[in-house]
Amino acid sequence: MSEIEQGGEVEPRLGELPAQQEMPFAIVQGAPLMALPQDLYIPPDALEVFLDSFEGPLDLLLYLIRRQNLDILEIPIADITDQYIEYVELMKELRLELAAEYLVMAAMLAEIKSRMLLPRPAEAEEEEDPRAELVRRLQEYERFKRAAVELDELPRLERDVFAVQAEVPPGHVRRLPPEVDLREVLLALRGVLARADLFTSHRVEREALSVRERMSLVLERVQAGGFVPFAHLFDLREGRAGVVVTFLALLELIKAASIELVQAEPFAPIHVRLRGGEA
Amino acid sequence: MTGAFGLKQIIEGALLAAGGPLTPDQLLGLFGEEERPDRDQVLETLASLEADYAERGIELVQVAGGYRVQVRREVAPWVGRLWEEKPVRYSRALLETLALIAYRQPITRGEIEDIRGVSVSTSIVKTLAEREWIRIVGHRDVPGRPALYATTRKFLDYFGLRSLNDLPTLAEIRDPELLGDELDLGEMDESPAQGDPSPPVVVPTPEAGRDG
Amino acid sequence: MTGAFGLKQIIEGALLAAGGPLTPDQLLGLFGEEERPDRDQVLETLASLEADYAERGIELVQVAGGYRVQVRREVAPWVGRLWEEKPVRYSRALLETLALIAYRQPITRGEIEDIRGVSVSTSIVKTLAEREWIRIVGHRDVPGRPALYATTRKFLDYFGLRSLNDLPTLAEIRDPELLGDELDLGEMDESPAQGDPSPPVVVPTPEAGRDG
Repeated sequence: MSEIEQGGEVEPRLGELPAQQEMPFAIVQGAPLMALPQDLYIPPDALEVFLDSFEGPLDLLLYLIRRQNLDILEIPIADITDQYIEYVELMKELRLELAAEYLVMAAMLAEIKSRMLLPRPAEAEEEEDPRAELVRRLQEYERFKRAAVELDELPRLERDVFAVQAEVPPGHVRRLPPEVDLREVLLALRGVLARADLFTSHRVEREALSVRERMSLVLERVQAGGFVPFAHLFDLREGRAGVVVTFLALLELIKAASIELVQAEPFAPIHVRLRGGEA
Repeated sequence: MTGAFGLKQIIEGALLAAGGPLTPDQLLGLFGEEERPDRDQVLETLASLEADYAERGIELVQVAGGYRVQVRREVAPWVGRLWEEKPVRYSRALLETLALIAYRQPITRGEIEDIRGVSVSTSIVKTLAEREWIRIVGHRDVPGRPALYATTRKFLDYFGLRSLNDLPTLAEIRDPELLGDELDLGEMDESPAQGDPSPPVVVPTPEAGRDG
Repeated sequence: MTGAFGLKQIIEGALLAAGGPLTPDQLLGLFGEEERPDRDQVLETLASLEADYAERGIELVQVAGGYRVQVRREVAPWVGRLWEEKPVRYSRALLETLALIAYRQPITRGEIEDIRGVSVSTSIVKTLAEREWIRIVGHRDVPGRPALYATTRKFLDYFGLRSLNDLPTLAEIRDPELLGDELDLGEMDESPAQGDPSPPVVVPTPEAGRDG
């Protein structure tokens, strides 16, 4: 029971708001106000802050019940309903943004109130108390309201405790290379394509990548140095298509001035070598 | 191992450098096969470090993600001044939403609203997701297929919890029907003794399992 | 100050939480005026901490920016393994460079820069070469003899390609239908419709057993 009381106590996290037992209705300039003001002037903003601090109709109802130290199981529904409606009217007057849920609750309270007034048929002892559903909801809400307060009180990082972070001397952190998805590479290329106009020509669009690949292979072969017989660059097992690819690659490389063809004399074997390279 | 510096120094160095919790397995993984201590030795070392820290500005705690060295609560008021910004204060609405997700997971937004009696703002759900305290673990198979929210390991680590079972016990619900008939309490479907005895546990999905 | 926890604990906590060096002045700044120690006390405390750490996995060192706690060199080789499991993602610049080498090989660094419109850092080329995804296949016969880069067999193997011809054409890459609009990193989002296609994975077992 005291547990639940505390739930109410911590309630609005604004220091000057109602606490315990005889909860003041509000605190105005340091002085607690114990009852709804009739003719007293209250600074509207103080009242607004107070009324605005309710998390909804259930929260407001709980406040009304706890304020009077009532047992949640024995709510004097008529009184509470009247008080609730007074508050809701007040909120309306102050033009607070009033969630529709407040009005739904007002209607529900009025209905319970009228059902309570009806005489209970003698035999129907097992009929549920009209307040039962409301009581269940209030308790259910209150336990989580309380749980939220307790959660907030748990020692947490960045407020109550802090992570430590000692540095490691340089040279000792070896990082594994990340995994890369081909899609990421292609998306990066799309980004380049959007920026560069180099690729706009249709020739490049249609260019077979196999030629590019072969250019690299040929370059690598001739890089070893010296002359490579022209014929050795062709692998006849690849068939006609493969031969064409190699031939196109050679033409591209010659055009790019990467390699040159050398022939000692007419009809002698042709050799390929790296341009400008004794490398 | 390396002269005066051995298992204890390596584990201490790792815990202090990691910037987050480490599991015993992660600690074991720091050693090559031929030098690897056994698990019990690691646990003993952890206990020994915990004792060493009793009078220091730091402490060793166990959270969901493993063992973590953290600056003690007792000195936090001073240490916190290192940073200009004050720690964030979360609204009641956010904390109540988080509490409902923690205790009632997996739960939909509509179910949270039913209990709180007011709507849950999108910005709250967004904040909780951005902090990686909650995540969507599925969808309820009803019209609209609302998302089901659950808390993450990061949530547990952040609040210094080893598991959801470490959460404070929920207050009990009293049934007006059973007032004055306390012997009957056992029949209530909400076990009154511990509130929610075992909140459902959500098996971490691959991306959630290895965040830290 | 707070019981058993005093100046030393606060300074230790601050040094370990700061994530970088702290000057004596910064340490003095943690205290309110009425409780502030004098500078000599702070320096004495630092000396005392340094002595405390003599046989620990960490040490207190003085660097240009002040005092810093770091993992001892002697245990750093083990502690450094902590990060082996958490690789950092590659930059967009690196992926673009790789894509251009794949599609325009053999290509020089200058040519890549011309297309990308920005310079290609040496570290990108180095990273790709270390991964053995690219290699130098020759040099362009122009002043400076710039290296010509091409992709490797390893590159093809890594991405599951039999040959470069398996790569989509440029026209296909431009087509938003084929690749989708942007990277979907599977992050948590709120949209219930496509947020998480997998069914809820809620298993009612106690969490205790699974700490990773």
